[in-house]
This record gives sequence, C-alpha cells and structure tokens, in this order.
Amino acid sequence: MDLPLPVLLSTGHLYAVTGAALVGLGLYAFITLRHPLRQLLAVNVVGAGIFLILGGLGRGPDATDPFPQALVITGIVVAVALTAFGAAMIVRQAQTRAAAKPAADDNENPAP
Amino acid sequence: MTFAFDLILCLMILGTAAIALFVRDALAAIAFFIAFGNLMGLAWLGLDAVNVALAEIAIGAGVTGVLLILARARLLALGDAATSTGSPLLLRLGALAACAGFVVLLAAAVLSIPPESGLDRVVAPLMPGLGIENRVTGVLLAFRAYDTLLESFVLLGALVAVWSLAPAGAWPGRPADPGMADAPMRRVAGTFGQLLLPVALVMAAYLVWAGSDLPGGAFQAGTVLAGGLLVAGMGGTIGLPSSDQPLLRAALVLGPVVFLAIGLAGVAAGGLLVYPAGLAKALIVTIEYTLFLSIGVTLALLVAGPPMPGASDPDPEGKG
Amino acid sequence: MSWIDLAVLALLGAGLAFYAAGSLGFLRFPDTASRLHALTKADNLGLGLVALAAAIYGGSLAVAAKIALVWLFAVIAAGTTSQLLARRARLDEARLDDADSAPDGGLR
Amino acid sequence: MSPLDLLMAAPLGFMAAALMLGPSGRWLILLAAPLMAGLALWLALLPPDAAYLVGQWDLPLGILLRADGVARLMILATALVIGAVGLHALAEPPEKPGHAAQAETFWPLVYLMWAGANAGFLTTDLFNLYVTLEMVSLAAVALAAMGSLAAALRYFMIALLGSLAYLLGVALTVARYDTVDVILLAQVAEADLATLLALGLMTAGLLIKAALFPMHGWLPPAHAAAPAPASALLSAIAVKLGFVILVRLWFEAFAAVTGPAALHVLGGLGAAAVIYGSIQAMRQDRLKPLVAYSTVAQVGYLFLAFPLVAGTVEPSGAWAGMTLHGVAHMLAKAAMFLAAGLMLKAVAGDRIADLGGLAQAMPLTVTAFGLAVVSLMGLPPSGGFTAKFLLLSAAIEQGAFLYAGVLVIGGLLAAVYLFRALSACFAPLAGAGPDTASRGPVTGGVQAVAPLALAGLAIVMGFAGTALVDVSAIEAPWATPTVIQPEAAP
Repeated sequence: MDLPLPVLLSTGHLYAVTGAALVGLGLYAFITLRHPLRQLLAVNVVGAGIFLILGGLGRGPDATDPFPQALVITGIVVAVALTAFGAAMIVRQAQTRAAAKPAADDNENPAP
Repeated sequence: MTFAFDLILCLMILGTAAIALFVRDALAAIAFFIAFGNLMGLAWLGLDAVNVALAEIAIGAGVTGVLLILARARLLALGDAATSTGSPLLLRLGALAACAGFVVLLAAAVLSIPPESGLDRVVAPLMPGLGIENRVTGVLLAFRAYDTLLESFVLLGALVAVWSLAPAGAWPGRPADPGMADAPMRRVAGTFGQLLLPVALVMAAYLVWAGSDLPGGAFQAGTVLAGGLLVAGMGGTIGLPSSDQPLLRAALVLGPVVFLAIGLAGVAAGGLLVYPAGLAKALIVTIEYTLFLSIGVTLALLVAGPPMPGASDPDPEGKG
Repeated sequence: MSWIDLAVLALLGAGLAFYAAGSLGFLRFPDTASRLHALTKADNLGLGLVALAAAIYGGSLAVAAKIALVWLFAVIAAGTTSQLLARRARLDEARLDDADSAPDGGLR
Repeated sequence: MSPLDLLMAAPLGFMAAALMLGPSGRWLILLAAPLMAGLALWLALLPPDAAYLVGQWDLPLGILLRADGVARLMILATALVIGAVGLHALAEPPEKPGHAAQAETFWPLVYLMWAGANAGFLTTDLFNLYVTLEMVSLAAVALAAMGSLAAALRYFMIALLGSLAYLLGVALTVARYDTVDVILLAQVAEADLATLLALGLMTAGLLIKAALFPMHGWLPPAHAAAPAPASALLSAIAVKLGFVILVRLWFEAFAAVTGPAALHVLGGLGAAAVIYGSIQAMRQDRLKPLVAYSTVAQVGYLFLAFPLVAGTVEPSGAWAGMTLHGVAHMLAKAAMFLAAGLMLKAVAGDRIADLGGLAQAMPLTVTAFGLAVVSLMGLPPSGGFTAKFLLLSAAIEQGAFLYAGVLVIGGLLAAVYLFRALSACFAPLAGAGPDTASRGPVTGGVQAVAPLALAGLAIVMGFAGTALVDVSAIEAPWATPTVIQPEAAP
C-alpha cells in the first residue's frame, strides 16, 4: 500500500528534511533551556539531525553513499566524547558549588 | 521498506525528540532521548546504512544515555533535579521565530540537493584492492583513515580532559563507584555482569571480525565491550581501576598508538597511512582489534567520570 | 502465499497482540509490581513469538540460532532489570512509609 | 618521512608517551620543543609545491596535506609558542596548588592541541578540519577549566554550538558537491542556496571559535581565568585555527561565491572588534582581563584584512599583513600572558595597581611584557609593525579610509591600555605593604626567559619582514591557480 507521496518526496529527502527539523528543534531547545545538562541533550539532538541530513542526501536510488556514512560514524564518536566531557564538567561544577556553598565559590574567581 | 513506514518513523523521531527536549522531568527527558536514539537507529536501517544504525544505537542512544542518566543521578544527589525551567516569553518567541525561519531555509537548501550516492561510484572500484567487502569500513580505515586516526586521539583526549577535572587530593584515584548501593540489587546486577562480560567480549570480537565484510567495526565493537565493562562495574563484578595503573594506561593508548605506528610505517611503502599491496586487510584488522579494545576501555571510563576522593573499591582488581 | 508465510504472519500477529496487552497493562495497572508483571510476562512471550516468526522467515539454521541467542539475552536482560526495578520500588515504598516527606534520592 | 606527517604524528606520540609516563611525562617537553621546532623549520624550507595525499588515495575521496605559506608560518609560530610555553610550564607549574590531576593531564592536552593545530593548518579537507578543530577545542576547554570551571563550561557550550554550525555546513557541502576538499571546491563551487547557506553556517561556527566580535563573549572570562600557560595557548593557538579555516573557505574554496558585501561584513565586524575590544581593555583594572580583551581587539585586525585582501588584484601586501599579524600576535600574546602570570604571582594580586615596583624586582619579565607591548601596538621595528604597515598601505592604496582609520585608532588605543599596565610596573611600590618581602628579585630561570624569548621573536620578526612576506605568498590562492592539480578520480 504505497502512497503516491514518493513522487513528491524521495526517501532520502524525507529523512534529510526530518534532520533539518531536528536541527531546528534542538537549536530552539538549546536557546530556551537553562540547565546545562538539558542543553547538552539538545546539542545531541542537533547533532543527530545533522547526521540524518548527511545520510538522507547520500541515499541514492539503489545504494547509500558509504562516504557520508563514515563521516557520520566519526561524528557520532566525536559527539559522545564531547558529551562525556561536558557531563563531567556539569557534575563537577555542581559539586564544587555544593561544597563551597557557605564560603565564596573559589571557581567563580579567576585564579590568582 | 515502504514510504508510509518511513513517514511514520520520521514523525515518531520528531515526536520523541520534542518530548526529550521539552518534558519537565530530567529522567523522562533522558528516557525519551534513548527512545529517540533507537528510532534514529531504525531510520538508519531505513536508509540502508546498517553500520551507522549499529553505531547510533550503541553510542548515540546507549553510551550517551547511560552518561546522561549517571550525570543526572549525581546532580540529583546534590539536590539539582535538572528540571527544565521556562525562559522569558520574549526570548521563547524570538527563538521560535528564528529557529522556524532557519528550518525553512535549511529545508529549502536540503531539498535543492538531489539525494544520490555519488562517491559510492568512486569507492566501489577501490574495494578489491583492500580485500574487504564493507565499504564503510573501507572509508573509515583506508580512504579516510587519517580522520579516524585523529578521532581515536580525540576520544583519548576526552578521557584525559575528564580526568583533569579530578578534585584536589583525588589523583591518582578511582572514579566514583557507579554501582548499586543496595546489596541485593548489587547481587542481581553482579550475576548479570558475570554472565554479560565474557559474552560482550566474544560478541565484540565477532563484530570487529565481521566488520571487514559485514556491518560492524571497531567503534561498534568497542561500545559493546564498554557496555559489558559498565554492567560488570555496576554489579561489582570488576572494580574500577585507579587512573595511574600502567596496564590501564597501556590499554588506553594501545589502539591509537598501533594505528599511528602502522600509519607511519606506511611511509616505507610510499607515504603516511599507505598500506602495502596485499597487506591492507591484515593491517586494517590489526588496527581494528587494538582500536576496539582501547575504545571499549576509554568509553567505559568516560562514562564513569573523573577520579573522586574516597572512591575506594571493595575489590580492586584491574581490568583492561 | 505459502504455509510458511502464513505461519510467520500468524506468529507475528500473536506476538504483537501480546505486546499490545503488555503495554496496555503497563499503562493501566496501578503500581510498579503489577506493571512489571504485565511487561515481563506479556513482552517476553511477545518477543519470543516475534523471534520465532523471524527465525522461520530467515529460513536458515544459522540465522535461527542467532535469533535464539538474541532472544535469550533479551530475556535475561529483561529479567535482571525487572528484578532491579522491583527492588528499587520496594525500597522507595519503604522509605515513603517511613517518612512522608522523604526527598527523592537516586534513580527512580 | 616528511614534516607534513611528522608534525602531526610526533605530538600524538608525545601525548601517548606522556600518558604512559604519568607524572614524569612532563619532562618530554625537553625533547618535544627542539624536535618540533626543527620539524617546523624543515617544513618552512620545503620546496613550494610540497603536498601529498594521505594513503595515496586520490581526491575527492582522500585527504590532501599541503604546506602553503600560511601553514608554514602558523606551524613555525605554533612550535615556538608551545615549545616556550611548555618549557615555562616545566619551571612554573600550571596547575592550581594541590591539583595533581591538572599537573599530569596538562601535558597530554598540550600535545593534543599541538597535533590538532598542526594537522589543521596542513589539511585542505573541510571534514578533516572539523576533527582537528575538535582536537584543539577539546584541549582548549580542558585547559581553561583548570582555571575556572564556570567560564570553561560557558566556553564549552558556545564552542559546541560553533562546531555543530560548522559541521552542518560541511554536511551540506558534502551533499552538494560530493567533495569537501578546498582545492576541488574552488573549481566547482556555485552561488546557490545550499552553498551560500553552507558557507554562512561554517563561517558563523568558525567566528565563534575565532572569537570575533560579537561572538567573543566566551573569551575574556575563559582566557583571563585560566592558568598563565593555558591562557597563552588559548589566545595564541586555539583562536587562530578558526581564523585559518576561514581563510581557506573565503579565499580558496568559495572565493568565486563570496561577494564584496559579505567581505565588508567580516571587515566591519573586525573593525568593530578592534574598537570594542580596545575600549573594554581600557576599562579593566585587572591585568589578565585586560590582556584577554586585547586578544578580542587583535583578532579584529585579522578580519579587517579580509576585504583588503579581496579588494585588489595584487593582494600580496594585504595577505602578508594578515598572515604576519596572526603570527606576531601569537608570539606577543603568548609572551604577554606568561609575563603577566609571573608578575601577578610575584605581587600575589591581580590588579594593575598592584604591579608597582616590579620593574626593579623582575626586570627580565617586565622587559618581556614591554617588548610584547611594542609588537601588539605595532611600533617599529616589531613584527606587529610590519603587519600593520602592510595592512595600512593596502587600505590607503585601495582608498579604504575607514579601515585605515581603524588601524591607526586601534594602535593608539592599544598604546593607551597597554602602557597603563606597563607604566604601573615602573610606579614606586605603594606603601610598605605586608607583601613587600615577596618582591625580592626573581631568579631568571626558564620561566622568565620563555616570555622574553617569545617577545624577542615578535620584535625580530620585524627585521625579517621581506623574507616572511615571501614565505606567506607560497601557494597562496591568489598567487597561482593552484600548482597541485589533483587527477580526477578513476
């Protein structure tokens, strides 16, 4: 029961446009959300959207281009590396703030 | 797969993404993010990109999800629930207008580009020379091996960066125990970990081997290994290692260093990362096996976080 | 349509029905224990039926063996996580009984 | 063996070795500094068409490494800066007291940044540049976090956004042209919607990384709060890679697509950055924020040069001015941050008013600071002077009097805020405070020699003007229609 839509929108374009929408959605969330952990999540959604654009536009009629696929795998690994570092920084900042609550936060002041 | 399936999948992807981004509760957000990641994996299957589907589900949904859950739990222990708080209406309206405009522009640009697998025609005739079948592995470890080499050091660098956050007095030490505090829960998780770790190792080794010809490869396999290590760590089956253990450091740098050494040895055959004729497959498999081990240990430690004071472990066995 | 196709369709349909029942129970049941009950029982059976359908559809012993392994580990993982979830739920309930205003701590 | 691969491979090897050696890994810099300086010099002396394909895989699939003039100068300056900063950090621990983790991880991060910067300057591949950009950004954020976690987190988030914008642009480029190589793109790029959006996105992302006004917000807190060696690397290296990628995009890959209007937007932002950064620097009463805002102003000159390079058929002067300004700023700013770190440590304060009496107490360091001031202001005979002179003559030649005016005013403003800091060192010690005793003469160890050497090099650059102008023109996009003609893929 194939719909007649494929004539208007190829599978590749469908996924690529979904990717574009994800980029916008993630960007909006990144701007409006305040908590850094939620911003980190938003960044990951934007990244997934970019990857989907790459993959969708590499989708030919009978094969998917291996070149953007490899770029996406590289991108996913870089993204997880950065997410791990970001999450660790967010947790450490909360810990230093909690530890220094009575006194002034020494991390707010530049190092002498 | 039919177009209707693709369309429904895309709508579900957008829906789960929207919930993951805007739901108030942080744990619900992360749960929907993981569901989103799994649906993304299905999307990659729909695009006939099985390698990426594996990577997306294992890394994008799996490792990232565990990372976020652990970070959220550690924040919650400090009284920070990471709930989403509303920003001023004006900001939201402005952002909405800007993002909507941007999406329209981006979608128009995307639709102006015909989807085609242009470089597949370039890659295909080069594959026989490598002796492997999986074109994505070919791109990752031959044609664009330079990117992958640098990327393996990015991953290592991210762990170093996480370690640099260790508080004063915690170095060299162990990460905070991600394990279950409750003894019965720890036993259940421990039994599962004992079962899972060897299976994960075998499974990962198979994924690397299969990755030459079928979907798979070092990154997907490394993630499976990391998953096994993490589950085993949560149940206390293995202790988290101290950051200064020589064996651990060796496991971390092994893959990137072997990759770098093989790349430089290529100079004898004509230049950086040149594989001598006939040796390509052997070298690629060597790189992948060492790389998968290092990636697995690195990812597991990335999730565990920086060494923390007083994070001593009941049974300090090394791993790696 | 051959008998094999028919069998695959029947198994898939039955599997999906169990999944639907499990999900309905998950949504409608009042507390954690009964929700887990709905999920684990119905979903394990549903997964088994779907896996069986896939194994028959795959048509080779090697594929069937791989699918059997996948099913086995999915069941073990599901069993482990429901154990953990149930334990956690009991701990939380105990704490809520102890003090009404206990703050939420740890992974819910 | 070629320096094109060793310049990337050696720092990565040092990174792994430093991780294996643990705390004693710090001594590796004694080997790395001379080795890398030698490699960079070797690169600078290679024949003009030095380039090769990694793995011998042809474009559009493979990755081309190329030693053009910009790469040669930037890599040489990088080797000098990181070498000097590393030797300085050996004598003057970069970590917060008691933070053993920072003391140990500082070194692998520095090597990661070194490898990323070198690889980025050499490659012509836009996706490869993304990976190198992340290597440098990751190391930069981690180094900034050694000073202030809050500032580093802010830097991290904004840098992440910049990376994603760049990556999205690269994704559109891959899809549109099936290549991400700068040289191939130069032959095929057309001004259609996808291309313009891709260029816009990449530019926006890189402007964040390069901290051009008004995307500079993350820089002053991060650079001011980081430990002195880290600040020196952030201001000298991390910002420059974004700039170099922009040069590759605007003057090479998409030269046919960019119009004068867009170039004047960049030039205008650059001019605004010069004025804004200078005014902010004048308003600071603490030393390190002053130096950090000076970076905001100095980055402005780099982009002010964009319309000047594009605005003439013979852009060698403006091109050299732009490149040499980048190099002179790297040397002088690194020297200034190192000197500032030593000075603030000696007075145990962070305000400019605290610096009194230092000229007598630590003459070497104050001299280094002074020489860096000379180059940053653009006084003869420094590298900064050569660069500003070239830019100014290009501006006057083209009748771009607005840019010429900003160049002159920027120099004057720099004189105002930098002299204020310098003259404070010569002021008599204000009262006999309790910390007078700590202002004894500081022994002139490596830590004092490193900034002096860097600042000295920034001055000496002024005497090597013509030679450097020649180097900067090697393989420049405007000089020859690219000597390397990669064969079409089979």
